[in-house]
Amino acid sequence: MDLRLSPDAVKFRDELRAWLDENLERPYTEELLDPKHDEDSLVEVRRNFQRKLNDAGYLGMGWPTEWGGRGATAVEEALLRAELAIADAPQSPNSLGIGLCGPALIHHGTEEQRQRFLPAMLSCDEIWCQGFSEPGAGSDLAGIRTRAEPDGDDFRIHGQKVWTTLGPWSDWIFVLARTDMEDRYGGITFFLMPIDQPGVEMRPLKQISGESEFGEVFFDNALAKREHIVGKLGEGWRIAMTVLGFERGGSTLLPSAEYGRQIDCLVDALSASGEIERADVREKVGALIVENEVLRANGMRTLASVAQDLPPGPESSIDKIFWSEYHQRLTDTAIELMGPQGQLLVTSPGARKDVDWMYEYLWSRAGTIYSGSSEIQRNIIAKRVLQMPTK
Amino acid sequence: MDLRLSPDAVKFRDELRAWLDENLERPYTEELLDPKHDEDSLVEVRRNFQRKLNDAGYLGMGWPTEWGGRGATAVEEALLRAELAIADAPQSPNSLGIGLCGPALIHHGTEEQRQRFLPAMLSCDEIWCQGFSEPGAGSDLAGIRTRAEPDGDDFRIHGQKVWTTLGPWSDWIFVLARTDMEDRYGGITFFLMPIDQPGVEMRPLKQISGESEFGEVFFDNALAKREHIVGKLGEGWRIAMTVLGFERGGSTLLPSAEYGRQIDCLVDALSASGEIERADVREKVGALIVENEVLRANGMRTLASVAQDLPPGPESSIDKIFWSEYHQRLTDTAIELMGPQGQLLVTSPGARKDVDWMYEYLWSRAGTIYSGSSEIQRNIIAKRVLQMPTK
Amino acid sequence: MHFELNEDQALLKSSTRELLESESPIAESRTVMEDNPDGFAKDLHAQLGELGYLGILQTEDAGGMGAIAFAAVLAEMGRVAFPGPYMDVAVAVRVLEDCGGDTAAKWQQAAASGEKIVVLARGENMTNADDTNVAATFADGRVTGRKVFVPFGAQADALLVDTVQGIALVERPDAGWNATEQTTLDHSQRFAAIDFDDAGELLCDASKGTQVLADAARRATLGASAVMLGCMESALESGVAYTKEREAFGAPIGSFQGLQHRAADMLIKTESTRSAVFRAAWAEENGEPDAGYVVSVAKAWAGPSSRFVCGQSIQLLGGVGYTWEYDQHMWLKRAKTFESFYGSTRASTENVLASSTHLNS
Amino acid sequence: MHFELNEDQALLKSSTRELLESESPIAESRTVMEDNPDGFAKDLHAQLGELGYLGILQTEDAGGMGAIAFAAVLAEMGRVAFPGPYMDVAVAVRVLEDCGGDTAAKWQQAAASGEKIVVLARGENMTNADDTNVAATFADGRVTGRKVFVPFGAQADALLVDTVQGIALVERPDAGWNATEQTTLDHSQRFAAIDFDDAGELLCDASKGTQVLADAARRATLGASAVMLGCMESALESGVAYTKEREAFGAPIGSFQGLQHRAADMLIKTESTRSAVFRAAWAEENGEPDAGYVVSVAKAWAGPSSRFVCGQSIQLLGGVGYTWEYDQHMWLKRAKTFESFYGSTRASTENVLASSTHLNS
Repeated sequence: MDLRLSPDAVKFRDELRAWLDENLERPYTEELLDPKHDEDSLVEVRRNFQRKLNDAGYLGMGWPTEWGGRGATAVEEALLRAELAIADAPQSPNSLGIGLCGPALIHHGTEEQRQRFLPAMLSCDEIWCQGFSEPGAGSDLAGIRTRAEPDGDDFRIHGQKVWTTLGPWSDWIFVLARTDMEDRYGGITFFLMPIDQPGVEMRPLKQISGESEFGEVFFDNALAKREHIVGKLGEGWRIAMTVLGFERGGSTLLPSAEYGRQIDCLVDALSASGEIERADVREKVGALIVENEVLRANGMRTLASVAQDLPPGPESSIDKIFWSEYHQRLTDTAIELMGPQGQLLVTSPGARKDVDWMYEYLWSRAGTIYSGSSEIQRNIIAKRVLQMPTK
Repeated sequence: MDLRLSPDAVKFRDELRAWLDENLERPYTEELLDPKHDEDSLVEVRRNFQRKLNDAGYLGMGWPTEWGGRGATAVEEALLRAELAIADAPQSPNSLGIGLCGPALIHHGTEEQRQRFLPAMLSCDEIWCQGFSEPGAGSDLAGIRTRAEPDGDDFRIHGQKVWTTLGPWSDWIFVLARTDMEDRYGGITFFLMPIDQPGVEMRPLKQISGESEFGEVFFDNALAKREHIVGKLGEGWRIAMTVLGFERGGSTLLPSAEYGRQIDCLVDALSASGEIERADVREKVGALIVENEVLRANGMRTLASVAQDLPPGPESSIDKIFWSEYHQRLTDTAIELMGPQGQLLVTSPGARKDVDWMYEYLWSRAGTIYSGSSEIQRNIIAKRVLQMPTK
Repeated sequence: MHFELNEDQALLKSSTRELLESESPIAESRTVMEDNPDGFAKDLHAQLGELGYLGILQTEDAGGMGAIAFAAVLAEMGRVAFPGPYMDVAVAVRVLEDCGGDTAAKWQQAAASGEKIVVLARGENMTNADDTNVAATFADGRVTGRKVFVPFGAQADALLVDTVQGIALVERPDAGWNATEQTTLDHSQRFAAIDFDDAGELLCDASKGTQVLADAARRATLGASAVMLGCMESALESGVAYTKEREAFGAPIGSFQGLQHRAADMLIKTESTRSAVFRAAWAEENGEPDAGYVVSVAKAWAGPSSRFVCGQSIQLLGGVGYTWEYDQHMWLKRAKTFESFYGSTRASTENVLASSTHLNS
Repeated sequence: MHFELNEDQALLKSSTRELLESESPIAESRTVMEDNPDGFAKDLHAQLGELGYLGILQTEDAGGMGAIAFAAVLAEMGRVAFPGPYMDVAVAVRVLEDCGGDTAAKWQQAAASGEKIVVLARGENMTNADDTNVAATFADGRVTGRKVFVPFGAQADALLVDTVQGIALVERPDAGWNATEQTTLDHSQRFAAIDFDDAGELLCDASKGTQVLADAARRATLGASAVMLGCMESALESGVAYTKEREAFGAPIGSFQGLQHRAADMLIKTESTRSAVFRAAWAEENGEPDAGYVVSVAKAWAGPSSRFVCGQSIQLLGGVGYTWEYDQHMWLKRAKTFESFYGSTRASTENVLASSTHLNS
């Protein structure tokens, strides 16, 4: 066992911290609270910070250097995300492009596609959104029904996608669509499509938080050019699975870092009110910290396994269930402990200004649903890990 | 709504309390701790107290008076059981006889059977055990495989029964056995059998508490006489279901009364140690009380429904899941709060002597398994109450 | 013993459901929340007054219908996440009656009829809703101090202010309240912090006021528990209904045992809450000595239980459960907000422990 | 970064499993519990000494193998609910080394070799195992006082007694200890209350002793967490194995989603405990500044988690899970008892909170 960071990793983290001290003007929650901002200008804040990160070499961590990436290790990527969360830095508006579409192009795209798309992705000149999930398919990605009909050399797309992050601000979308209605896995193709064209309609989808970070997109005879197919026809499922697998290491330290920051802010609030002196409050906060440290330990273990290039074990389903369900408990308990003040919207006078607790509380309800619901993850554990029988 | 006890019920309860003051020599837990006792003499303590109850007219509460019962209301029966629990009175060694077999005879037996069996049941001269559950059938009573083969006018029984309460001290057993292997429900017959005969072997089955209150019984060509069949051939399933339904009202107030006593004893222990002053301890004890009061409210509601002769609703599955899972939380938390002392066997020097916490802790693990496991009860709720679809 | 509503109460319950279904179904609750600056429909509030709903907690002689009716009505309102100060006004009406005197009587009539909005202004602690210490004072005909999280305080025509000297009535000044909106998770539940330096009138002194306010708090605790019960009912019903329609992996998702057992747990919590709430309502209505105890039991139980049921209702729906368009969030937000007010889970649990002297049944 | 055991540790783990499978499988643990008046097999304890297991926590120079090896061995022991004072003696051996001096060295050798049983006698509070206040004294060559819940105290050849003056060694008097057996849920874990009025020798003074005992307590906390991990492993494995064989309603019960999701939860708890325990073991072994913090995290987590997993293992088996014959109760009892000792869940949680100064990673 060795859980210590390598000297290189420590150096990387220390440089990053110094860079953040210098370059992050203020926490994103403060940006949110600045009355000068609206939804559009907040996206610009995020875009601008992404450009700064890119200029400093902190973007496309896993991409090869020839494409503007850093060729960084999984540990470095994990540290980057954790430190950004601790600093409450603006989140990238292009994370799905860089995390999923970029790797798809690097591994499966043509030279032309790479040259055309990768630089503008990193620089955030073009924002990408994801067209994987569908309203009818839920957690079953192979069940998608969006179809691509041949139109000369090209294709015409018909269907609907949901959970489209930052759709209204996106320029391009990468889409899984059926080029064969019969072949469940082999009939899916990976397309790149511009959003500003006839037949593509982006609709903001209001979430329970009242925001519309996610949207829906409707395709009605939208054009997908043959030159914008990634890989071959029918390879879309395989490519999607591969690039989703690349995500394995980078997020290992993120949840515990993010929740750790939230716990810190909770402790601040309870110290200010004096409630932290009560034994019952201490016990509840202590239990939250314990659970977050176990989450961190799980993350360290997964990261170690990625760093060693070990084959994936049960950890991705365990980690997903753990962080998503824990975040519900954390926000639920935090709000309860903060009393009436804890109920206030972050914009309300008298509210704590360091965490948008109401948003976090509501957002935590999505965590157990997207990217494979808790139910699906438990099925995976029971069947693949514990090898329990099917009827 | 009216949750107040009727004047008659209040009178019944007050008389009962006065009678208990007079006639219960000491709590059963004290009997348990008396070194003069062994397993046999403890059964005698229980038998003797049952005789006292019977002499005072507190046994066979729901039986008609012509058979020595009281013809009492469901409310009175529920009050009796609750008061006995609060007083920590010795439990009847014949409760399944009186609760299940007696009603079966009264409603479905012959005059000869009633005269032969009912008086000795109430007087506890003959102890009865139940032969319903089987190792292979679990929660599925219609799945029993013990078979009754014709032998002249009579039958020969082959098979095995489990969860046989007080088997080693019993004189008679009432048994469900198959007289028809094909007819799932209509092939089951209700037999009465003496235990002291060739072909009946009682084996104590050691439980995780180290005790053997339950046993197994093996039938190998044991004789079941035709005159000891209750009802007709093939009516066993229907009779069993009917008498199990009689149980509906009597136990409604029992769990909350019993657990209420346990909570009282917990509060005593925590008051003695001073731990009750801690806010975290208070919060946990308070939550235990809240939950027990909700259990009590559920019980009152069920009892009110029985008292009104309303058709059964979802309450029996709800109540079963609630009390059994709550008892696990209660004992788990109580032991934790009592610290090292809470870990002591009741017989150990320095242990609290009012509750046998270790026994209760372990016994609580059985509650979610017997009489229809928590899983079965949830299936029932989902299917019968919520009418959720089957695949 | 019987647990069912009596004929009058059952009729009230069904007519309330009809009224809300026609005048204010949950879609309307959403519209009010989004578009109505007051956070409630004034017309409908006035209608509730005309129909006698606002006077429900008054003594029988004054036209009240009792705590069981109150709980039954509020459970119906919870079902549609009904927005507005109904409960707060109903409680205040009874406080006015309990205070007595001409001014109180005048306002009692105005509030019960729905003409005027009158609510209590009690808490002063931003981080503890159960803190009953007050610093606000009444002196020389003026009320001074600061109250926080006054429900629909900004919309009120008069406030019943808990002061060191007793309960004082303050009418809205011509210039309006010196109010700061306090927006919570449940957007339709309006709160305000209000700074007082206004003319007022003492309705009853502190020695009497303490009991009057304790009674009011107990009734509000009961009412909030009933609202949460209603939220749970709807969340359970609509969640389960969805699982019967929605298909995945070739079968309705409601046929999967994982969701079936979850739904069973939701039913257990919901029905147990019903038992606890109506046991408490019965005790309150009949002046049972343990009314405070069983009311606190109901609230301490309803809080976490309603969060569970309403949260799991979102989970049953999956992705669409997370959208504004579906109703699940309305119930979750109401439940979560109500848990912290009108007797928090912690305060209710403490009250249970404090009132339990070895729990003899 | 890597999380796997190194070659030596992995070899130790597999040879420990082989040793226990051949010499002391769980059936043997049951036999010892039922029939052995000492509660453990002395021969096997001596064998553990010969094989170097008892000296595992000594410094490397003295032949120790480190905290990771210690945790790996104890997890194996947890798997078979291994009875006996192994962990307590291993911790005491290190205390003797840390105290230093001739007497300590002599006893260190005797305890590490398995010839003598030496354990710590610390607690004096019947209702709080984490109370470190001591009243026992050492004066004029005698130790007086009362210690409770001394693990295998009645079986010990010498006790290391925490006194106001420091750590004193008391050899078993010729007349035997003045001991009262304290029988707990876990029958195989023997405890005794011991009254001292015996000749003793001070091994180290209080100023040094405080640190030595704090180190010992931390190691015992780690060890207990590892034992609980082992219990969970076995409870999960045997519970899931049963669901694959047992049929009901025409299918193996393991095919029902309700049990599948339960088993998944058991796996999550078990694997998370593994992460926490070995993270803590690594920190302890490497003298990381946060070792006390992460050790407490592991224990605070392992307690409730092991109760859940071991309890649900009984539930997976149904009726037979409630019988003495099946092994499930062995793990549940060990886990439940260990939760209250060697740093209770509460004390561990408090320690986590106290050591967490805003948790910078």
